[in-house]
Amino acid sequence: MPRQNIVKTIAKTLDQQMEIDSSILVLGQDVGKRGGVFLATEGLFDKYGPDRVIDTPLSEAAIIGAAVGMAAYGMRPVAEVQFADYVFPGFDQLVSQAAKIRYRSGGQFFAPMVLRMSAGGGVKGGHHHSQNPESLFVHTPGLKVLYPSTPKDTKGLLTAAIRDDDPVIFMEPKRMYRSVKEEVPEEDFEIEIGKAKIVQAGDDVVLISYGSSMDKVLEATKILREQAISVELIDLRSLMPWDKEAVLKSVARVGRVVLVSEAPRTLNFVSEVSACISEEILDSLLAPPIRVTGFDTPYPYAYDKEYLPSPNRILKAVQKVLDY
Amino acid sequence: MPRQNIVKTIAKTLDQQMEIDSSILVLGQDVGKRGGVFLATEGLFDKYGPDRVIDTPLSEAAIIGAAVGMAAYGMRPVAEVQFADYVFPGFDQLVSQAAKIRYRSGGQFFAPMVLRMSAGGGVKGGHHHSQNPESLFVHTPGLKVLYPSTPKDTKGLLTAAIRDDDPVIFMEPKRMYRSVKEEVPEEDFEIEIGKAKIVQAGDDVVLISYGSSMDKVLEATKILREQAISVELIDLRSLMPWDKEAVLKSVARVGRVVLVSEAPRTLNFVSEVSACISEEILDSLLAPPIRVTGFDTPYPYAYDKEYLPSPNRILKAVQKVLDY
Amino acid sequence: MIKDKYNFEVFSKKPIKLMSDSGEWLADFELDLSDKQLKEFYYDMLFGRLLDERFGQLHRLGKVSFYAPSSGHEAAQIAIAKAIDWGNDWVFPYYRDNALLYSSGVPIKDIMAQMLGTRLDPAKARQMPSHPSSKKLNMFTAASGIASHIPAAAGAAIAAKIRNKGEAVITTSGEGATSEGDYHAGINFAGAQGAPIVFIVQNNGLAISVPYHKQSAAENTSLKAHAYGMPGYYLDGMDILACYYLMKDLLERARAGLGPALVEMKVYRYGPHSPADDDMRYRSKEEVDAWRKKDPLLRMQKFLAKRKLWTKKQDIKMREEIELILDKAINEAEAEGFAPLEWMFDDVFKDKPAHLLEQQKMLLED
Amino acid sequence: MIKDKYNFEVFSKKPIKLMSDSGEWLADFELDLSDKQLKEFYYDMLFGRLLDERFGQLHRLGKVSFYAPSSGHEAAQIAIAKAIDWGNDWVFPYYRDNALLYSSGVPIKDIMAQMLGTRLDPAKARQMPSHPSSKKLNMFTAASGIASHIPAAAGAAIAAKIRNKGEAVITTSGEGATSEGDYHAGINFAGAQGAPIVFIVQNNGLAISVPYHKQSAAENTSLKAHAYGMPGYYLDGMDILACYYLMKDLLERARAGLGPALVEMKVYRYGPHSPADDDMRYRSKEEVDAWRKKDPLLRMQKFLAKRKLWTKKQDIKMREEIELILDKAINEAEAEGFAPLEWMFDDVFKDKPAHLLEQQKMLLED
Ligand SMILES: Cc1ncc(C[n+]2csc(CCOP(=O)(O)OP(=O)(O)O)c2C)c(N)n1
Ligand SMILES: Cc1ncc(C[n+]2csc(CCOP(=O)(O)OP(=O)(O)O)c2C)c(N)n1
Ligand SMILES: [Mg+2]
Ligand SMILES: [Mg+2]
Repeated sequence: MPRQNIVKTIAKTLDQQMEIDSSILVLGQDVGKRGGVFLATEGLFDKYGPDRVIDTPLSEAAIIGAAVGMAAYGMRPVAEVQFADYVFPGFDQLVSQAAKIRYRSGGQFFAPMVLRMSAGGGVKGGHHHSQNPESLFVHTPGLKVLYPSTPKDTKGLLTAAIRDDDPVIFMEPKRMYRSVKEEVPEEDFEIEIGKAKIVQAGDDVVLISYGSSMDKVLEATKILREQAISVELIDLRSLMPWDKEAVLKSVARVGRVVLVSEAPRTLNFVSEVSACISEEILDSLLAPPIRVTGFDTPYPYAYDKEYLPSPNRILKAVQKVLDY
Repeated sequence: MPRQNIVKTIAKTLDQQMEIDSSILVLGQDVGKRGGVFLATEGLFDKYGPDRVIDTPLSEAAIIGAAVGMAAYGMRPVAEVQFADYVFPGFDQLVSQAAKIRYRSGGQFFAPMVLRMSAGGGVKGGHHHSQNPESLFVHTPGLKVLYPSTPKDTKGLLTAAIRDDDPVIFMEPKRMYRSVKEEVPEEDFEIEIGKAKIVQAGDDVVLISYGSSMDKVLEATKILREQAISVELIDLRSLMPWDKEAVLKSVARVGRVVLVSEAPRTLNFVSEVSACISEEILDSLLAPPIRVTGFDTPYPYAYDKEYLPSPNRILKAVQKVLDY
Repeated sequence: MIKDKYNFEVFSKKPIKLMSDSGEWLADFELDLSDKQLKEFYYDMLFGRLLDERFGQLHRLGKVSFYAPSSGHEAAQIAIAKAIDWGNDWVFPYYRDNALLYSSGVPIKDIMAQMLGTRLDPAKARQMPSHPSSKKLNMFTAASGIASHIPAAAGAAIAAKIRNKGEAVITTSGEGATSEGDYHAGINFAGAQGAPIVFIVQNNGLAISVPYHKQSAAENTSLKAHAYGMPGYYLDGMDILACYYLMKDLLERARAGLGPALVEMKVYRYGPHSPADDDMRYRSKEEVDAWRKKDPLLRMQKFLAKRKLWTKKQDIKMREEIELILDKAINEAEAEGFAPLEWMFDDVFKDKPAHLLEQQKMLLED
Repeated sequence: MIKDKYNFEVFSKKPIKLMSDSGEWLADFELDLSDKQLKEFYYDMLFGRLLDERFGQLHRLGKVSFYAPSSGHEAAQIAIAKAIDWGNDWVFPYYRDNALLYSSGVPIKDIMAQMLGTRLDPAKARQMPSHPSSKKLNMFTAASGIASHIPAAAGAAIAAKIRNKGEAVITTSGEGATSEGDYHAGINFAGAQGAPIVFIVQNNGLAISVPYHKQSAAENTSLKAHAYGMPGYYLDGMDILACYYLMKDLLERARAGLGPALVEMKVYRYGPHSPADDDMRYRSKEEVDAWRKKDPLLRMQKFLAKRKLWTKKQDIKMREEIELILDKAINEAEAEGFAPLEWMFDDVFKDKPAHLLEQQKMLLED
C-alpha cells in the first residue's frame, strides 16, 4: 500500500472510478489541463479527454446546475468548486435544484452527483479562501455532507459518494491536503456514509470533531496522552447524516464531552451535536458539553492562527470539563 | 392608535421613514405600481416615484448587490425579496458582499441596508414559498437578523433596522401578515435590536420561539393557561444578535425549557439556543431542553399542516419536560 | 429540413411571421402540414385554452390552491410541443406551460392529480399545482424558482452531446427569467459547449407587474443570443405556424449537432399572473382587450376556415367534448383521495437515514 | 468630447487601435495630450510594471502571501486610471489592478501596508494582499469572489443617477468574470436603469488556465453588450492611447447622463495567474514570448522616442528612482509592525454585540 496524501488520493480515486464507470465525468474550473488548482484532478484530462473532464466557464451556478442536469440525464458528475467560499454563486442550484429534485418529483428524478470543494482556514487565504460553510449544507434537507480528514477515509468516502444516488457535498480539508499521509489500499473500497470513526477509545473525556479541525484535535490529543488523560476521540467524517448513535453511546458512557470545529461559533455544526446530547442524554452528563470553535467574525486574514481552535483552547476546554 | 395588521404596518413604517430621510429608497420585484406581491409597499410608488421606489429586473443578485452598492454610496436601501426561498440566487451578494464589506475594508465602507422577505409555511406554497432559512443568515458573521411576530414589534424593529448602519435581514411571518392585528402607535419609535420580549411571565416552563412559529406557540400557551400551567413565554424577535442574557435568566430560574421553531430540525436556530443553555447553565436544568421544530424534509406541499410545530406537538413537549 | 427549406432571419428587427393576422399564409415555401395536422394544432390550442379556464374554475371552487394562467400563450406552447420528439428529446418546462403540458402527452388525469395534489400525482403531491414532471417523457420536474432550471437544462444538453444519440433539449421560461444569474450561467455554458439545446423565451411583456423595459434594455430577448455566440430568433408567438416551423428547424439542427439557439416568442397573458394577482393595478383592461384581438386561436380559425377546416359548429362540439374529457380526468384524479401522510419522509434521499425514521415516528405518533 | 471628436466603432470586428505596433499615431484626429501627459502615461506604466515585479520579489522573500501578476495589463489599467475623475467618480476594481491602483493616487505606503498586512493598512489587514480599497478615492473594497462586485457597482451607479451630480462609476474585471451570474445581474440592472457606468473587461484570454473559447462562444466579450442594450467596444488593450481616449469619452458620456457601456480591452498576462500557479501546464513559453513582443511599454517607448520624449538612459534613471520609492514605501509600511490581535473583533458590526465581546475576551485570555 502506498503512503499517499489527501490530494493525490482524490486524483487516484477519481481515476479508479472513472475507469470502472463510464458515466462518471468531472467538471469544474481548471480541472482540465491544469489538473485543478490543487491538482486533485491531475492526469485525468490526458487520460479521459474533454468530454469526461470538462473545464467550465467561471460560474459555480453553471457547474452545480449542469451537474444536476447531467445527473438527472443519467451521468454521475463529480463537480469541483475550487474553494467552499465560492459555492455561493451556485448556492441556489444546490438548495433549490440538487437538494430537492428527488423529493419534488416524487422520486422520478434524482441527482447522483458529488460536489467537491476545498475548505478550511490556516492557509493565509483570508475571507474567501478559508471558510467552512458545512452548517449551511447540513441545514438543507436533501443534501448529504461528508468531510473526511485522512487519505484513507477520503478514498472510501469519495468512492461511496460517487456511487450514492443522492447529491453529496464532499468537503476537503485544504490545509491537510499534503500534510497528512498514510497508507491507502490500492483496491476499490467504500466507507459507509453516516458512520463516525472512533479514532481512539478512552474514558475521561470524549473529543468530537471532523474535517479540517482534526489536525489541531490530534495535536491536543497527543498532549493529553502525555498528561495521562484518557481521550475517546471521534472523527465524525459524515455530517449529514451524522452518527448520533455512536456519539450518544460514547458520551453517555464517559459523561464529559468537548466538541471542536473551526467554523463560526453560532450555529456551528457542533451546536447541533450538543443540542442532541442534552436533549437525549442529559442525565449522563457530568459536565456541560463545551464547544471549541472559530469566531463569529468574517474569516480574518491577519489572524489565521488565532481564529482556529488551537490545541491550547482545546486543552483548556478539556480541563474545564474534567474539573467540573 | 389604529389596529393594524403586519403588512399594513410595514407599508406605513416605510412611508414614515421615507418622509423623514430622503436617502431611504425601496427596491425589489413588483414593489412599484403593484405595491409588492403582498402589498407591503402599497402607495409608495405614487408618492415617491420611480427613483425611490425601484422595480428591479427579476434577479435577487441584482436586488441585494445593488442595495450593497447604494448603501456604500450613501443611500439607505430597503430591498425586498418576495419570498425567503428566493434569496438564494442572491445569496453570494449577501454573504460575500453585504456581510463582509465593513470588516474587510477595516470600517471604510459599510452597508446600511435592510433586506425584507416574507417567510414561513402554512400557506400552501410548497417547497419554494414556505421556507425559513434564518439559520443560514445567523451563521454568517456580519449580518443582523430580525424576525418579529407582531405589528408593533414590526414597526419598532423595522424602524431600528432602517437606521442601523449594518445590513439587517428582516424576516416577516407571511401567514400572519393579515391575521395578527394590534394597536400600533402612529409616532415614530424604535425597538432595540437584540432584545427579546417576555410575552408572559411564568414559573413552570419557559417557552422560547420567534417569528412565524409564534402563532402556534400562542395557541399552545392558551391551552396551557387553561390547564393552569404557568408559562414564561419569550419571543426572541432578534436572532442575530439574540438575547442570551434574557434566555439564560429565565431558564436558570425555571429550569425547564421548550424551544419552538418551524425551520428544519437539524441546525435549527433553536439548536444554538439549546447548546448555549446546556453549555452555560447545565446545573439549573431540571429537564432536558426540548426542541419542537419542522422536519428535515424539503417543505412538502401536501403536508403543510403536519410539517409545522402544532400546538399539540408543543403541548406534548411541555408535558415531557414537566413530567421529567 | 436543415438549410434546404427556409432561411429564418437571425436577429430580425420585427417578429418573424408565417401567417398574417387575418390567416393568410405569408411564407415563400409550401406548407407541408396535412389537414389533419393543422386541425390538431388548433384542437390542442383549444384544449390548452379550456384547460387553463378549468384551472380557474377549480381555483374558484377552492380545489386548486394556485395556477399560472396561460391563455394567450397557446400558439407558442403547442408549436413547441409539436416540434419535440417526445421521449427522445428532453424538456425543461416552467409553471405557465399548461398547453405545452397537455400537448406533450402527459395523461390528463396525471395533470389533474398534480393540480389537485391527490394520491395519483406521479410526483406524490410534493409540489404546488402547475409544477409538472414526467420521467417517461423526459420532462424535468419544474421548480418555482425562476430560471433555476436553465443550468440543469444546459447540463442535460451537454450530457446529450457527450452521449451523441441525436437528442435535443428544450427549455422554456418567461422573459423575466432571462435576468436571473442562473439563466446566464446555463445558457453561456451551453453556448461554450455547443450543446444541442433550444432556449425558448415566452415573452409576455410582464414579470408579474414589471414591464419588459424595466427588465432589460435589450430591445428583445433574442438579442441576448449575441452574448452566447448562438443565433437568436424573434418570433410572433401568436403565430403557431411560424413558431412550429422554426422550432422544428432548430431542433433538427440541434439533434444533428449544429448547436444551440435562443428564441423569443412574443406573446401576451390575458389573465392575471396568478389568482392571487390583481393585474388591474399595473395594466389596463384596454391593453388586455387589444391583445385579445390578436388571439392565436382566432388567427388559426381564420387560417383553417379559408381551407374549409373549421366551422363554428364543429368548434362548439369540440369544446363540449373537451369539457367532458376534463370532467372525467378530474374524477379519476380524485378517485383515490389525497396523498397520505406516510409519504412525507420518502424521497428526501433514496433511503431513509436514522434521523428521518426518528422524525417520521415522532410525527406519526402525534 | 462627446460626439464631436471621434467616432469609436461600436461592436467592431477588430480591436480598436490608435497607435500602431511600431508607435505610429493612427487616428484621424489630433492628439491633444501634452508631452508631460504622454511621459506620465509611460512613467505610470513603468511604475506599474516595477510594482508588479516588486510584489514578486516580496513573495519570494515570504513577505507577501499572494499577489496577482499584472504585467501585460499596464496600458489598459493606466488608461483607465487617467480617465477617471478620482474622488468624484466611483471605482470598483479587482485583484489584478496593480497598475491602476498605483496610478489612482493611493499612497504607495498604503498599497504596501495592504500587501504586507501591516498595522498601517487602512483596511486593517483584514484581507489577502492584492485586495485594495480607498474610501477617500471612492474605491470600493475589492473581494476575491469573481464578479461579486459588479452588482454593487451597478447599485452605486443607480444611486449616482438618482443623486445626479455628474459622477460616473467604473468597474473592472477579467473576462472569466463575465460568465458569473452576478456579472449578468449587475450589468443588466445598470442597463435597464441607464445608469452612468462603464464596465471594463481586461481580457487576457485566460481564467487561470481556462482559455476564452471554453469561457464563452461570443467572439469577444464586448458583444455581450447586445444583451444589455448598451454599446460594446472592443479595444486593443495594449494601446494606452486607444484605451485612454475611449475611456475618457465613455466616462464623459456617463457623467452627462448618456448611459452605460461595456468595453473589452484585449491584453495578456505574462506571469502565472498567481505565485501558486504553474502556467506551463496550460500554455507554452512561446505563446508568452510572442505576446511580450507586443508589450505596451515597448510600444509607448517607440511612440515617445519618435517625439524625442524617451531615451534608454532616462528610462534607466526612472527605474532607479522608482525602485527607491518602492524601498521607502515598504520601510514605511512595515514601521509599525503587524495588525494587532485587538482589532480582530472590530468592524464585524459598527458596535460589538455581547457575543463578540464574550468571544474577544475568550481569545485574548487564551
Ligand atoms: C427566483 C425567483 N424570484 C422571484 C419569484 C417570484 N415570481 C414568480 S413568477 C415571477 C415573474 C416571472 O416572470 P416571467 O419570467 O416573465 O414569466 P411569466 O410569469 O411572465 O410567464 C416572479 C417574480 C420566483 N418564483 N423565483
Ligand atoms: C466565485 C469565484 N470562483 C472561483 C474563483 C477562483 N478564481 C480566482 S481568479 C479566477 C480566474 C479569473 O479569471 P478572469 O476573470 O479572466 O480574471 P484574470 O485573473 O484572468 O485577470 C478564478 C477561477 C474566485 N475567486 N471566485
Ligand atoms: Mg413574462
Ligand atoms: Mg482572464
